[in-house]
Amino acid sequence: MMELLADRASLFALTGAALVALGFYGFIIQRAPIRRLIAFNVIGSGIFLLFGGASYVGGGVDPVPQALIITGIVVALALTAFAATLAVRLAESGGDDADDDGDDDEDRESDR
Amino acid sequence: MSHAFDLALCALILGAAVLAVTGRNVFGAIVFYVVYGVLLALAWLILGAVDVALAEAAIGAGVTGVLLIGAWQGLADAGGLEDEAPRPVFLRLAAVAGAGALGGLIALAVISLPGGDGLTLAVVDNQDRLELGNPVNAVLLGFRAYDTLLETLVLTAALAAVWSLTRTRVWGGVPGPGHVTRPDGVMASFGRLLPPAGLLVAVYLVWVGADAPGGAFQAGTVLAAVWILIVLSGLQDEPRLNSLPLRLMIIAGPAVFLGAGLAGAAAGAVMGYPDGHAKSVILVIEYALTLSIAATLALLIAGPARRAP
Amino acid sequence: MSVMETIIAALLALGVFFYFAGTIGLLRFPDTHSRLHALTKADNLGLGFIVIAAALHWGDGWIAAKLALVWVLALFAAGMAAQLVARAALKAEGRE
Amino acid sequence: MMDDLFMLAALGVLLSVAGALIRAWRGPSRADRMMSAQLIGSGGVGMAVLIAAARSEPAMLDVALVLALLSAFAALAFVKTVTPAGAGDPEADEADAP
Repeated sequence: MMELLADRASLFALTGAALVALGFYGFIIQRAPIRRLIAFNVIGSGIFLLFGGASYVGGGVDPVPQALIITGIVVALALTAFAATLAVRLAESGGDDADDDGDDDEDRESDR
Repeated sequence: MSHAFDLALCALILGAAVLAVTGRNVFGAIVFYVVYGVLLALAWLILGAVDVALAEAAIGAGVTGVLLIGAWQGLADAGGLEDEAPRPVFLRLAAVAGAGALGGLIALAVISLPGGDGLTLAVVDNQDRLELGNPVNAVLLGFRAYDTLLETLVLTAALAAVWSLTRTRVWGGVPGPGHVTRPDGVMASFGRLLPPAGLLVAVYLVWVGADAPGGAFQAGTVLAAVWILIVLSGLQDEPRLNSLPLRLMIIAGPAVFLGAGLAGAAAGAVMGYPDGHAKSVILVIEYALTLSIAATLALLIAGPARRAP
Repeated sequence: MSVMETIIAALLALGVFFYFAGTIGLLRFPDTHSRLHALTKADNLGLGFIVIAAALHWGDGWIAAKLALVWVLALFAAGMAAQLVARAALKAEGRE
Repeated sequence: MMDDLFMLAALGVLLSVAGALIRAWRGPSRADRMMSAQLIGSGGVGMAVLIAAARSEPAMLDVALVLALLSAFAALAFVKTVTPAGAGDPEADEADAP
């Protein structure tokens, strides 16, 4: 175990594995849409880190995984934006399609 | 010393992720997620993957925060922010067990991975044929250009999906709440000061991208961030979504990309670059992609139209 | 250790010291506005010393210019954020 | 020798960032959490500069540049949440609003 943590490649890959597990847990347990989005993104970035750590040799990461990870980061952002829009529209309609003016509501939840 | 930093960074990344996933307060979770993005960018820097670090810095630490805070606002206004009903104990236990098993399996797979040189040599040996000094961009726009073409189409499709959630009576209208700020205030001044610097950085990133870390995705994200900043600071409202120039800007990148691929048929290979002119074609594609990615990302963050055109 | 290395080491130590000062202020000060005050002074100075140390390490004009741009951008961002977060905190307190 | 020195400084900044996480966790107000994020963003810029210097890799400074450029974005989005519909300016008086 110790020599695995002493090696940079497997240290980051194992961190990635732990992030995937953590995100998976959050995705199952959480109900609030924003928390689920965050958990889902943690899974994604965990996979990226796993991928990057696994392909780390000597001075750097293999360029092919790097290109795939960049693609993945941008796609993850696009889908997060879609999911966030979906969640907001769902909350606005509140299951009642007739309520078309939900966005004029100025109530805000306090933080504490 | 370097190793101590690696260990501390990984521990902090995990800590920030734990707080982002399980923290009690939703706004706090967003803050931790932004922090997590900054730390991940540093992790990529440590791994020597500067291109990925740039993308993560621009997206994870910059744009995602604005996106999530916007969603937080929308959900708070609609009263759908929090669902406090706790999960039953057996589900929590099952989730812990499942997550533990998943993480353990992946860790086991990582440990048993055979070593190897990967594809680095194959890329470095062949990137001269594209006349690109940056191996990552040689993969993105050369060897795996199909992936990148399809990715830009995924971005466009995601934008179409977001727009499909528009209320019928405001279709083609203006997204966002219509930001108004004090004209001589700090926010408006910031909106005037930062965009020139952001523009400079974006042009620089796409310019050096051929030979050094940078490129269309990183530059496009920085441009999108500049766009969002101008809107947030109330200097310029979002455009109407049914405007033709805007739609053309969104599809310019994929269209030029696809056009270059089809034009390759004339030079001998469909979806291939003409020998000897690969770099000039790639640069044209890259500039068009930068604009399209910037517009698409900025509009994805802005969401569907909310005011009539 | 050459003279230059000693200077760089001293600058780095100062930089880290100011980051710690910012964190301690953030943790120890009693209310939002005084915490803001501790934070914005400290982290700008900390980054400033680190940037000077890095510029001396490279000893290259263009790199020094880029480092200066990094610091100026961070200063702008921190200054603006401090002012606006303070206003937002005041407003939030008024509403609650 | 010099690279160890830069990484030591980076470790120091990382520890101070860890301290700021405690404030982000405790809050109590949203402004406190946002300030911590701001300090961590600034620490991230500093660490990026330090890692670039330790490796003597100028291209890595671009990451510091992007982080510095975008470090205030989340803060900007945050301060708007105290105004109606997140559309205003906390500096504007209520009377100024249209």
